[in-house]
Amino acid sequence: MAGGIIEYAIFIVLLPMLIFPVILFLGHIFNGNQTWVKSAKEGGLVALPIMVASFILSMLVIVEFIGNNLGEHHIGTWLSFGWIESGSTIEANAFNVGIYIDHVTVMLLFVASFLCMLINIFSIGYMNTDPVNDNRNHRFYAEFVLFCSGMLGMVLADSFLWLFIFWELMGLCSYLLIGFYYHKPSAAYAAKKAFLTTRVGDVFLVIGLVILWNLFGSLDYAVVFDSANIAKVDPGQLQIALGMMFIGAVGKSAQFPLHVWLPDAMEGPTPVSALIHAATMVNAGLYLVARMFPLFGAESMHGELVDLAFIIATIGGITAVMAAAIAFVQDDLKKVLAYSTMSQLAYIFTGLGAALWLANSYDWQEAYIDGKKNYDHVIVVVAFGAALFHLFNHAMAKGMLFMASGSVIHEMHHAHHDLHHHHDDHGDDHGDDHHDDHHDDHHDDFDPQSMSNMGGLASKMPITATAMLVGSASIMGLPLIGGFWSKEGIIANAWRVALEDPRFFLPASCVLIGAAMTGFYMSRMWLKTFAGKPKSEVAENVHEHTPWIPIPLVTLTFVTLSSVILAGMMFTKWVATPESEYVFFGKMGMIEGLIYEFEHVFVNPDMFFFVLTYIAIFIGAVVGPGLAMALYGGALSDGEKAKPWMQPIINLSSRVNKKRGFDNSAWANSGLSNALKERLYFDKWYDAAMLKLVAGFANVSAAFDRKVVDGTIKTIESTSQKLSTQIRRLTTGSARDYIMMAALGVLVIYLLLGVMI
Amino acid sequence: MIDPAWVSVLSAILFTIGLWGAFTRKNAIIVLMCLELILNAANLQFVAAAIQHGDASGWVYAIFAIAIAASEVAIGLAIFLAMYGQHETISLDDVNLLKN
Amino acid sequence: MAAIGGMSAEDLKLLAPELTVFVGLLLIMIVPNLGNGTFRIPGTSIRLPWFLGGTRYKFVSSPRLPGLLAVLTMAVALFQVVAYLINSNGLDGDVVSSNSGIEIFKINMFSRIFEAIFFAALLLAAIASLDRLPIGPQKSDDIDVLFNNRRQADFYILMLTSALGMSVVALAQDMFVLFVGLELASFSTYVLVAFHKETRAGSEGGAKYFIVGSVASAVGLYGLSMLYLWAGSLQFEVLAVKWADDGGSALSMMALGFVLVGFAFKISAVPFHFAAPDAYSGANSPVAGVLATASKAMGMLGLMRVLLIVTIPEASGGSAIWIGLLGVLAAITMTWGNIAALGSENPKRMLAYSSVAHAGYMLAALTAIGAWNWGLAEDAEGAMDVVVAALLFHMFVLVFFKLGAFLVLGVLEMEGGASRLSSLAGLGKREPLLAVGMFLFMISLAGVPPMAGFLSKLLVIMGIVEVATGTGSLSSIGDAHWVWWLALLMVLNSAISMFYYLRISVVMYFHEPEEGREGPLASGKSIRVAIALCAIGTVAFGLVGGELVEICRDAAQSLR
Amino acid sequence: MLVILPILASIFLLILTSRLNPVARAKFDAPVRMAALLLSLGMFTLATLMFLGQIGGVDWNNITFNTFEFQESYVWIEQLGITWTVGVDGLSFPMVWLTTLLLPIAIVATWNEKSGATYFPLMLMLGGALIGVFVALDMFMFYVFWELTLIPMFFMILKWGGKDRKYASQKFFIYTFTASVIMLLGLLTMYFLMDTQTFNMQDMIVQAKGENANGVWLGLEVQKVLFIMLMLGFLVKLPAAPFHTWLPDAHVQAPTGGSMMLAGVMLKMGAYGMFRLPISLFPHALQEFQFIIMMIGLVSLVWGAIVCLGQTNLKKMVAYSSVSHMGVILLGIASMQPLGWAAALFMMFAHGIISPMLFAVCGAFKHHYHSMEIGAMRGMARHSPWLATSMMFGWMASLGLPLLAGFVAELMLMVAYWYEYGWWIIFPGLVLAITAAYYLWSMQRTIFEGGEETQPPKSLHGEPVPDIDNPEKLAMLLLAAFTILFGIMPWIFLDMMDMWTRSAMQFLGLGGD
Repeated sequence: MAGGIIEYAIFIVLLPMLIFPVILFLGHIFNGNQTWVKSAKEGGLVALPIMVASFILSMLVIVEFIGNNLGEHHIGTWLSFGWIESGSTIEANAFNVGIYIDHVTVMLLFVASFLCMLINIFSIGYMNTDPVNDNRNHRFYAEFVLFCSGMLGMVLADSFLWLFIFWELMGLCSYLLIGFYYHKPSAAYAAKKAFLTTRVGDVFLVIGLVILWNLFGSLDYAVVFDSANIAKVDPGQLQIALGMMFIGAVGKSAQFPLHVWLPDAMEGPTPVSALIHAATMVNAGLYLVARMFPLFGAESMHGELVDLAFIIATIGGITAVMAAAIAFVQDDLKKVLAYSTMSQLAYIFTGLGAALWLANSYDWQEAYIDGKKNYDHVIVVVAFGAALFHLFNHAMAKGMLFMASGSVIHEMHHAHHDLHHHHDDHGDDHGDDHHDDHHDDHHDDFDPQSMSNMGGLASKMPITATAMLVGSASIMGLPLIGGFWSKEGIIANAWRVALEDPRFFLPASCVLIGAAMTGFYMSRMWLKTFAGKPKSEVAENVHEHTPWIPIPLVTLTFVTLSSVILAGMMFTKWVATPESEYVFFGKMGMIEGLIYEFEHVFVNPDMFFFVLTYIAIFIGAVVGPGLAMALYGGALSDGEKAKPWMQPIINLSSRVNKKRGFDNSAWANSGLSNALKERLYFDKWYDAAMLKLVAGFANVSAAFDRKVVDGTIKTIESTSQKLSTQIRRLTTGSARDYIMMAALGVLVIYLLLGVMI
Repeated sequence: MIDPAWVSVLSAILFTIGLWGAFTRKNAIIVLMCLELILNAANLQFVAAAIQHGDASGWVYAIFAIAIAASEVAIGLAIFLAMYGQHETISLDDVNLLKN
Repeated sequence: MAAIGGMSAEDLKLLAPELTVFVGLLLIMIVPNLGNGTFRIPGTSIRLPWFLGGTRYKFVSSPRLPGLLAVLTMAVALFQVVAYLINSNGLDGDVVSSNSGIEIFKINMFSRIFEAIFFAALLLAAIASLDRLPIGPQKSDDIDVLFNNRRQADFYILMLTSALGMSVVALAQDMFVLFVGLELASFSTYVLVAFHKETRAGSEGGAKYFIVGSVASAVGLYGLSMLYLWAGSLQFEVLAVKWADDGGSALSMMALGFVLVGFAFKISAVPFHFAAPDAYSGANSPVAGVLATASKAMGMLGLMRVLLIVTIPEASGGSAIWIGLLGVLAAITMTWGNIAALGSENPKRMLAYSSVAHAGYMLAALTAIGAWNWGLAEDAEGAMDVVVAALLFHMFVLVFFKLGAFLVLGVLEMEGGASRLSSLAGLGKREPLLAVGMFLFMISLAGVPPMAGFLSKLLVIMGIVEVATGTGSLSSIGDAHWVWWLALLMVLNSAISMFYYLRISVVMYFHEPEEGREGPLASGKSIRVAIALCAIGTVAFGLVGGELVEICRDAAQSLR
Repeated sequence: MLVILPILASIFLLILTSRLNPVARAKFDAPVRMAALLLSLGMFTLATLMFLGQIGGVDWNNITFNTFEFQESYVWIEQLGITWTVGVDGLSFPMVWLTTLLLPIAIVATWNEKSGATYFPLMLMLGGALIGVFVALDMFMFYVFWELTLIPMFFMILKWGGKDRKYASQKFFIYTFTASVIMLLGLLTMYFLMDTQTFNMQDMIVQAKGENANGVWLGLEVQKVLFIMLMLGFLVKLPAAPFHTWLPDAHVQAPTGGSMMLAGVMLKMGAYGMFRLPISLFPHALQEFQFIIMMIGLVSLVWGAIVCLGQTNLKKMVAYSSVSHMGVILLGIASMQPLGWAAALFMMFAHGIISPMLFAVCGAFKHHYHSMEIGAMRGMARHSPWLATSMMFGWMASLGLPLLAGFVAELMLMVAYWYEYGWWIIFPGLVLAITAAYYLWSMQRTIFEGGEETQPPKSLHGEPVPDIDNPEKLAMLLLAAFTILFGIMPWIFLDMMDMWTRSAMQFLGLGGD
């Protein structure tokens, strides 16, 4: 057991958790106090140091891990209990608590703590000028830190149980934050929907965990991942357990068919969308599936779990295409990003599915067999690494995209407010009276999130536009930027599996088509927002003003761009290799690293994969954006000029649009388009099912309970009351009748005595 | 001497008539008379049994029973009188204020 | 010592409580009539003061005097009885017999505990009636009508005669003596019920009670005559011997049936109970309370004498011949009573039906005794004692809560009637203590711990179950004696009874008082004292009923 | 001590105040309330000190089945062999502690209840009787206290209840009374079937064990019948479907303090009784009925949850959720695993902390908005943030959010349940989702929404909307704090429960091979 910094790793989780009540109560006490509002930013500045501390601590842990390979830290037993009857494999009788650190943990720990910190900074800029929630933002920060604690806890947990516990904690915070604008019915609805949908998945996750516990007698990674233990387990049961857990992941990561909550979740404040619904929480599902890797990779499970791997990949494939298609028609900036998130997560699922399939089918455990390099090993490592790398890239890029969109929305909102402010005669800006009037503004038709109100912002919001551009490029997989390094690996490996297992053609084709679709909708979004002429008065008056927002945007832009360095550091291999000898700054240098990457992804010895890879790159980077440009491209207004690195793109789009532009109204009015606008009717059907079936059934049940179950009792009561009246009617009041009854009684007595004798 | 069994039969007949009358007649006085019939049936039986068993206590019982019957009639008449005072009838069927 | 008639002075000593009652009776007759009346020696004009009649002395003309005398008498008698119960440790009683050797009275714990029940009930009723005797539901302004002490004297004389009659029943060792006592008590109660002859209800209730009751006792007497015809004696000892010899003959069975009818009326078992609700609602509340407790105990006593002494088989003889009959009667009675009480709108009638139900419980216990040596329980006689003791205990504590409930209604009667449930409305606000008392009586009647009613019902059920489980080795519950099902029926009936007992509480606490009946009730100090005594008894015997149980056990043993 | 003191005090206070006329009695409200609070706090301190080992120095985690601490025995009714025997073990002590905890909290939560001079003594009496049930080791004493709890509760519903209190209080009383008399008959029958007749539970259990060693004690048929009779009483109290309909009525009508005690502790009497009597005495019958108990539990669980979904009355919904949660206890019992039993015990405890909070919230809701309808009041988060927060917390705790007390029990149950019944686990799983559905649905319509300008409900008649007052806040905070405490550190009581269940299993010869 390693000592040192890992002893303190628990504070990464505890610090935010402990600050949660502090902010809540401080906020309650100082609500409306100017010092609190202005200087402490209603708690934002209380939360920030904590998040920074958490990040620093995380970095220390990460650095220590890379140096010394920390492993796990057992803190103690949480619950212990008796378990007399035991199956063959059950020995333990406790739930433990501890910290577990390996490559995957470290990767996600960095993502989580880094983004939490950045988004905290972003929120200070975004929330404090959020007029809707004057003096209520401490609630936001409190819930925010609690969420961070949940996320970090989930990452650091040393068992599936604690993973689940923090997972639920995140779910709660997600619920609270989506419903942050609680007074809006749509937000309330969205919050409920998010919690319920993920809850459905969670139920299965719990069942999966329970089955897993019954198989292993523990949920600790150390026990579950021990190949000696795995060898004792029945593969069929294990597959069921993992399948159940996967349903939980589907819910959390918004995959088909539990995806409906994510777009609605955009009702929350934008920092929340950025952090929870793009960068961190939705990755939890992926993380869970990635955590199953050792089980799939175990020798004793060889070939037994391929069905599950197929299911994972297929769910991913379907969602990828579906979400991308829906993203085509979305007008709301954040909704586009939401569907994009869904689609990209689906990519990762497909990648993980493929990697798990490979791990389960190949003899990959040894890196070298008889001194020769084991290519199976390399393939598996690259496949798994690609998926995780994409997770990393996507988190960074999507976090940034959301923040950028937040920036746009924020400024749009402000510009709108300013415009209207000129028309109104309200002098006081801060009074409560005004507060109420303010809401009237929101009731007008203006929607700061609608892309039809934007356009031409590239020159007005240069930082934002740049960040958006880089982020989009990363998602699309433009060469050398961000996702490029990981996406192709996913596609290639999906096809690799498809060649061996024909069922995989479905997900493999999906991700390939998805690449083109991604290119289209991301470009469409950027062009509609930043290129062309402003489509509304408001858009003309937009400009960036708070300093808090650009900081994270710039930072993340650089991180995204620096993927190439990570790729060079053989991130892919490092993150996926369970053996410890692969340390981060490997024996090979940067260039060698890149070569490694190329060697295994881009210069595939197999001709099929070689061609495939470049087709993918081509359709993703050229076909998709090209179509988007043809439809939505356009030059900026006269006199406006974007930054030099964006101007060529705008010009190009303008040219493509002029030359190749075509009318797509036939498509736009087609049934399919409408169906996509209606999100393929999933929400409608789910709502209908809930309202008609479940609610109907519940009402019938309640009525049944009242009328029949309770009614039985009441009937007994009323019947006996009636009987009572009947019986008392025999007491006629006439003494003659009484005597007659007595005489009859005498007869009865004799009858009975006679019977007795 | 008459067989005591016949006395028992007689008393049984008296008893039956008395009981029958008690719940078929409406007039309280007649019911009272029927009551006397029952009591007398008992007395007859006591006496007959005393003779049969050669035991004197039967006679004593009968005499006591006669006394009891007398006081019973006295009380009964008094109560019926009171009833008549209030209800102005001694028909048992018509006195049915209290019922159910 | 000189013997008076067949009785020695020793006997007189033994009969002290009864003699006390007798003396008290005489006193009530004489004392209120004391005055300056003179007696002229015939033929002369010399007038000798003989203190009867004439202008009555002031202190003797107090309307309270007869009541006080009666209370005093009853208290002294009760004290003597209780003292006997506490001090007596011998199980063999003392027999008072005639010169010819006929046993007349037997004084033992069994008879004494019944006397205690009678005296306690009558004492409480007497205390309750002390303040004044309501003439009827309508208030009368005529103070003379209300406080006429002659009328008071009549009332208490009747009470004391019924006490005397009841104690004769308790002591009797001869069926006929028992019957005479029964009639004495009955006649008194007939008149007591009809005491409100100025009201329609009073006279009607009295008439019905009288007519049905006397027919029943006449039938009983006819049964006695048949029994005498069969056995040649009405002595319990003789009868028991004869029964063991020739119990199954047609004559004896017929006799038994008729005799049962007589007693069944007294305990108001179905279908002989019909007059009871009418009588209860016609009589004033303390009297109704006496009917439901003392009078019922008297009937029960008769049943026990007949069924347990005469017709119980010896240990080897299996079950008594009548258990089937009694079981059916018990089941019908308790169910009928409870169901009838369910919907009753008149609290007094409701209590009457509840009293029918209690008769059913007691009959169930008796049935169990009939099965006492079923399955040759290891300690069959012990089991029998348990049930008998439970019965005694039940009847004893019943005095407190049943009578208490009637007395609460009595307080309301002073105000102008308690014949509707709504007359209880708002009692919780008007008279919190009275309402609490009523609530205690109600839940005690229903058998909720820790009230005496619970302990008594528990004992009864325990007794039944003990008998039913026999030796304690059953392979299934179906192997238990069927009286076990009576116990089940009994607990279910308790649950049903909860409905109407709670209804009273709900009315007291939930409903608004009727118009014109908002304020506190008329004071009625003495009746409140009686209610308080009842309440204390109800709670005390529930919490620490051990001593009483012990006494009841001894009494039960002395029955053997 | 803990039993008799509050009862005596309450009787004293009641008598003291009942002599006064209403006006003068009103003056006594405050002192009586204070006395009740101090007394209950004293009880809580005592229980806590007992737990901490300051009094008695007991090693709680090593109390095995059928051994008791703080055992005291006095003769009560000698002639019947009835004794006053008390003692606590790992099964009863958590419940005793819980009762002493809830009592002051309930008093605080209903600080401003009208007619306090009567109300608070009744509360004390209820608390005393409840503790009496839990500590009683004599069957007679157990039954006496069992019924005694009905009386104060009956009056609390009757006097302080809602509109239909008359019906509800009677139903409550009669329902539970009916079941308990049947139980009583079962107890008595058992009593006479024993070789050595005793009311002492401890001796009874030992005897049963001894007899069971040579075949089935009393014979299987008899055991089964007695088991049913005993269980019936406890099932109604629990309550399990289909005997549950008294609960919603009682809860909806009961005053807040009554509801808190009813849901918090009184329902647990049923579960406690099951463990203490039928299960401890008739393990063979338990094995026979294992599946049936499971089905009853499952039906309660699922049915309660579905009916919740169809409720529009906030308190009724919470009441049905209690039915649903109590089903979990039955499932735990039926799992026949020490873990499942421990889960059931912990569920009793956790629900005992959470549900009072739920009812406190409902009570505050009713108190402040004069309505119980879900949807009558929206946007609570704006004008009543405290109430909204409490509600959110309570609801979340009840739906089994991790790190709150309820989760531990549910998790343990699921583990044990899967082990015994496999895919039946779908149903409890389903219920987890349904539970979330009805809670969220109700929150959506109360805490959330309401537009930017909240419309106060019509029932307020245009008065300003108040948030909860300080005593209520205090009560909610305390409950929330304990919910978190036992969510994070369940071992505080779980260890002793676990020891109890494990040793019980061993002692009874169940489950272990």
